[in-house]
Amino acid sequence: MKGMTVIVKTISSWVKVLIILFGIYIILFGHLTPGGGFAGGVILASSYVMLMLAFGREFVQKDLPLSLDSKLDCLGAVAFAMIAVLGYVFGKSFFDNFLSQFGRHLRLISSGTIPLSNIAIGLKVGASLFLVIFILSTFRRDSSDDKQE
Amino acid sequence: MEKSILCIPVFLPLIIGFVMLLLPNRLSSLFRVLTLIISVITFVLGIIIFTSGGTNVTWSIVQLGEIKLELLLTATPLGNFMLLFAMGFGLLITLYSLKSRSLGDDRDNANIYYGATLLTIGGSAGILLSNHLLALLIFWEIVTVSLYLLISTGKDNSNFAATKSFAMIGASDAAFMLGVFLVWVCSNENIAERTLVISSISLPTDSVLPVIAFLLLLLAAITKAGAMPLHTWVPTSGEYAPASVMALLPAAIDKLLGIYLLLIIVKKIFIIETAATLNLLLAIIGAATIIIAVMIAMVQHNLKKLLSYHAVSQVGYMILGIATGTPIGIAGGIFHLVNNAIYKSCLFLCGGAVEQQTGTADLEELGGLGKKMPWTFATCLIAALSISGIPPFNGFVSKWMIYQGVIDMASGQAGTIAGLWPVWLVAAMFGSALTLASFVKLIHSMFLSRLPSGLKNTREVSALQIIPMAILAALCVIFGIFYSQVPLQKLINPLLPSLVGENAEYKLSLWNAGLATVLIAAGIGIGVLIWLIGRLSDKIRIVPTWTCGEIQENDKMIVPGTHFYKTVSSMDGLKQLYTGQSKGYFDIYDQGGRLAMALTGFLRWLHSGMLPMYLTWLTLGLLIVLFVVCGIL
Amino acid sequence: MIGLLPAFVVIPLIAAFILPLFGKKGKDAATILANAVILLLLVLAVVAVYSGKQGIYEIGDWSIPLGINLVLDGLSALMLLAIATVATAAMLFSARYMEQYTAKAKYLSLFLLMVAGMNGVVLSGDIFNLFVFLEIASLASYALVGFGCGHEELEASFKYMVLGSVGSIFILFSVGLVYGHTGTLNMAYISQTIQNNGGLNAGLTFALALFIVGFGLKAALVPFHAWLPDAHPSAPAPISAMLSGILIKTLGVYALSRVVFNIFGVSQATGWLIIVLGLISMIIGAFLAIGQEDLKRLMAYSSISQIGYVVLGIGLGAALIQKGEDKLASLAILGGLFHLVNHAVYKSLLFLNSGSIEMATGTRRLEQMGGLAAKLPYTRATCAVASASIVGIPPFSGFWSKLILIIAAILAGYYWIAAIIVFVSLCTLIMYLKVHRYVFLGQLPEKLQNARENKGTMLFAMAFLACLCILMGLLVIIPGLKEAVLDPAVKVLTGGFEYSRFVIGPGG
Amino acid sequence: MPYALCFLLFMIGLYCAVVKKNMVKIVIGIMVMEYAVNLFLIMLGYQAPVQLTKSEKQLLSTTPIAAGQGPVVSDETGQTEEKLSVPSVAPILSREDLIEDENGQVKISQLFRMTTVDPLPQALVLTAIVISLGSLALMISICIRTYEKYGTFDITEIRRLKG
Repeated sequence: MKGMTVIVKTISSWVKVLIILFGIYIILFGHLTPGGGFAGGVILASSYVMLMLAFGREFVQKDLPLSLDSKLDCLGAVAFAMIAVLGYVFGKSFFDNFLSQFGRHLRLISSGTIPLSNIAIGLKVGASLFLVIFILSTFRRDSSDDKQE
Repeated sequence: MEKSILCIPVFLPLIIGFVMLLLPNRLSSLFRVLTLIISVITFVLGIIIFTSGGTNVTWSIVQLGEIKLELLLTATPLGNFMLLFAMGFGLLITLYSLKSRSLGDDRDNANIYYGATLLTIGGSAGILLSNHLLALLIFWEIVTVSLYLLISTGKDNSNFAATKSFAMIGASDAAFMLGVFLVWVCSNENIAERTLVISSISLPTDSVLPVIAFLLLLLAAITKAGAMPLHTWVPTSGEYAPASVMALLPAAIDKLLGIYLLLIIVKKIFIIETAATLNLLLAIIGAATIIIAVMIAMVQHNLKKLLSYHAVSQVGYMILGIATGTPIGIAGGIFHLVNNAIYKSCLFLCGGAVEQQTGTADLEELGGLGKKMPWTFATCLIAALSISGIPPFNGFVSKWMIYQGVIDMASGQAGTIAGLWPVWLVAAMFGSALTLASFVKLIHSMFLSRLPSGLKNTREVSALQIIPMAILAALCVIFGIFYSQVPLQKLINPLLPSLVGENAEYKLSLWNAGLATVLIAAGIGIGVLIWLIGRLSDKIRIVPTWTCGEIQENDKMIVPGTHFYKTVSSMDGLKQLYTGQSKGYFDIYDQGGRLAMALTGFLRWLHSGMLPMYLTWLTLGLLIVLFVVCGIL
Repeated sequence: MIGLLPAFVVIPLIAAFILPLFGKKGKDAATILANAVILLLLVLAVVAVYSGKQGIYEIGDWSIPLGINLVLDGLSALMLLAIATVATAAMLFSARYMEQYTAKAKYLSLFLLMVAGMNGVVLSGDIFNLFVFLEIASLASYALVGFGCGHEELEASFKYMVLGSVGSIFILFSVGLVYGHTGTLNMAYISQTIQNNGGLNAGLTFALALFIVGFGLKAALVPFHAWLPDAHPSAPAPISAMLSGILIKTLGVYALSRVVFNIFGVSQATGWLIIVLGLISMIIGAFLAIGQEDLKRLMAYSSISQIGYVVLGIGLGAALIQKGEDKLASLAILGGLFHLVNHAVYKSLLFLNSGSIEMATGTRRLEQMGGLAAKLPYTRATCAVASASIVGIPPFSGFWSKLILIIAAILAGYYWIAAIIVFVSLCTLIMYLKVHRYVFLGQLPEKLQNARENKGTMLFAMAFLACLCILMGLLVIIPGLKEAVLDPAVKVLTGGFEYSRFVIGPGG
Repeated sequence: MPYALCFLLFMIGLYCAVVKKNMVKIVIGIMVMEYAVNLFLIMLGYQAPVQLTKSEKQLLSTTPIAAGQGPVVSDETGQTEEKLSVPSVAPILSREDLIEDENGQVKISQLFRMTTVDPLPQALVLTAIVISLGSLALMISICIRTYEKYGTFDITEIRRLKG
């Protein structure tokens, strides 16, 4: 895939940063404003999807290799589960909000583990959604069977 | 000790046999020794139980609702008697198979063969001793499974035979199970007092449920025993299974168990006298089995298949004897059961010996083996004469008793069954005659006739295999000559009161065996004398047959005994029946299979792989569920 | 024990996401890790059953009905044990078997996801979470069915997925209806609300019907079964074992009985509906199985037939509870649940056997095999044990559960149900005779002269399950075992609304 | 009435899944069903707008999340906020259900519940969407793989497995 015209490429490479920033914002402020890990993750993924459309798959591959992407995916999930387990270790039970005494209300640092979970979810969703779209786009008729019977 | 004497013959073989099934084949010599030891032990215990009786063993296994499953081992006279023979046959067959190579590749199947043999021994001991119908059912199924395992050790098509046997007997087991529970339901009005203990059930057969229960149990009994119309597994397995297996199970123990169950249901669980139709049904089954099976047997060319059809035919006598309901008839039936087990086992062992030494069981390929295998010939001849009911051998006595039972019945009771007594008598006697006819052919084709050149090197089987055959043949003679002193007085008469009540006296009409034997021996002696005189005169000239100068191969000159019987099978009327029979038109297994396959085919056609169709089912199912759940509520 | 409840879900979940990190090089390490996780689950499950503790776990320390809770009672403990047992065997088996596929780490990961999902379904005390976990398990199973990526695998996976998704949507719809009518998602509180309102209204009845269809589809009851004979044979053998052995029971039968007994409460109509569904499944599954020429397809149809037994027992229990015959009802449910556990063990063993056969011969067609008894002695022995169990040969486990079902039917006066049970049992006998006849007995074809048994973990897995088959027959005989393992589970179902009092506590 | 529309949408989806032969259309049908159910869930939580008095507006000026904080919450003044105790039934209150305390004031939690839509269905729908996203991705990828193998999207021609 060769990608689109120069205009599209240039603009999308600028906009990319903004979108990513916006995604990160949505993730980080998930506990204060509408949004959160899932929505932010989708936005993160969409930035790379846009790049993929503009520059072609190969370019994105260089930027974010599939193996790294799937590792990020797993890491997000593991991190989320780990936060739950940490609740058991430091608090009373699984998913216990053991950090809730830190920070102040309606500030960025508040709500204990919820922002942490949001970050993990954002990572997971962003990585896996991009993975899904990327993989779906690579299917082609007559592609050789990479899995054996 | 008193109690364990009943447990050991049941559980020792079962446990060891089961473990043996799971052990690798390499230990086959260990298996032989173990099987031998255990079968000796069980036989000895069988004798002890028979002579001294035993106490009861009760072990409550589990209580499911109101139904209690408990292991009740009780030594009843009938059970003891059957146990003695079952254990005896187990021992004999073990002896025979120690040396027999006929069970296919020994290395592959030793564990299954010997393990299943032990399971059979233990299972039949359990059936004969248990006094609880559910426990009996469990042992019954164990014997069924071991039959399957034993048949499957054979070569070639034994898989088909094993499958068919298991499927048919399994079907009858299913009927048995339903019957058992129906018996429980009928056993008492009051749920708390319902029971499955055999000795405390006595059901009149005057309403629908007990009759259905009776028929279901009858189905199980006659399938195991191999009577018409559920006999078809016997010939199929007879054709493909190893001879020793056939001698052990279908010929001996399965008959024993089937007839045992029949006796129990007819004489203990149900009061059958109140329903004459059931008795008539039994008699019809008996008579039909005798005639039809022997007619089929006559035209068989396969040694083992022929023997199997005879095994079926003989069951008819036993059932007929029991159906008469007279003491002498029942005694005759039981005696015939024992006799049949003896000579039929002997015949199967002889057949197995011949097949093992020659490699074929086709009568047309055999011949002239009398000189090569004299011991086999002698034992086979005795057994064949016994089965054909030739005095002074045992088959004659028991058949004679059954004839008498039929005649007694005519004078003793009224009803259709008694009124039809000539039919039963003719069937029994005609069947006996046809048996003789087919054994003449068998003996001729195997042992007399001309020796095919391919069998020149045939040798006699080893002594270990001859011993069981010889013992069985000797028993044929002993039971025939001293019928009154040994089997009837000592074994059968004592158990009659438990079956037909105190009034169990019967008179055996005149048949002086001693005199007859002397006369027959004298006749034979004179014949031998004449033959010797002829030899002495030395004027007989023996030359080869004149063949007009043509050199005829030996094999072309053989006249097998089978040819004559081809005329029977090509008679009009019979011919169609025979072809139908050989195509399996009368085989319930085949017909059932066809029906099931048609139904399956339709269902498979419905599952056409169309996703929209599946989704439609889903939607329709949803609608139905909705209507049911919402509509009724 | 109660404090460890989330471990049943979290441990496999974490492991499932760690495994792909190993990549292709760390295949062995991944295998070992996955096996260790499953073994750990087995230990935990045994402890859960053995300790006999029951209770609820409030996640995040949020009290119900605000928070999500996990509930461990007799039924859940039994299911946990069954899941862990089958998963242990299947996992051990895959250690060797899955070498023939390339993406083993992904397979292990999906496997663990499925286990996590099933454990979650069993433990969840919240109807929506039950749905979520059910979807996790289902999605993992869709992917695993299509794992081979051949023609048939993909086709089966697609059909499975379409039907399964429709079923899931029904369940979700039903969850929505229940929430709309009761205002809570906690199963105990739903049940309480229904009791307080004095029964079901039209909306809840509609929800119940949708639940029955949705869970019935997951349980592959006729006429919602069409996906099963495609999906189960197409999956790799250990996955077939998991699907047939435990997935249809957890997602279908467990969820169905939980919903019907503990949440909505039984009624004559639902009881008989379930009985009829069970009977139809038994008969049609059995007939279809007899005609099959494909080994695994035969076994799949037999699963439908066997799940019919389980459902029949449970439906009979429901109908009898409604009639007020509690003792009989508990007998019927005991039969159903015991059959469920038994079937989990022997059907998974049979599928593992089929995997072993397929690996040795390279085919699943019955007519292309024969005489393998000599070549695969251990497979044959274990297969014989499993077949004997499924057919119901006396000392083996299957006999006892069928016996209990028959006795329950007889005692309840439904002789025709007993007759059908016996008849289907006979059909089962015939289909497994067919398997043995074509696979193990008879002539060895030329092509298969070099067939070799696979030793090692595969053999060990099969032997493990075969031993269980034999030992489980003792479960009813040896006093004390039944009381410890099966009776608590039965009590949960016969207790009906006791569940809500148990979860909410005496004060609620 | 909206529920009926929702049901209609569900039926359209079911019809599409049952009748259409193209695999992709079947997937679309299933997704339509899925969204019909999601719509239904969202509508469950719908709350008609309520007119509030000024004092009530004041009371609700804090963010909903702060008001609905969990068990251990302390606000800036260090006082413990009242716990939001939700009864098991009917989370949404109407004005008739309000209980005033001795000062003639309604509690904040009651007000909150009166003025906001039920948030739980939204959480459910979010979860359901995530799940349907996963199953959609899997379904589509299997569709594509199947197309690679069979060369067709017609489900009636993809029937190697039958009988």
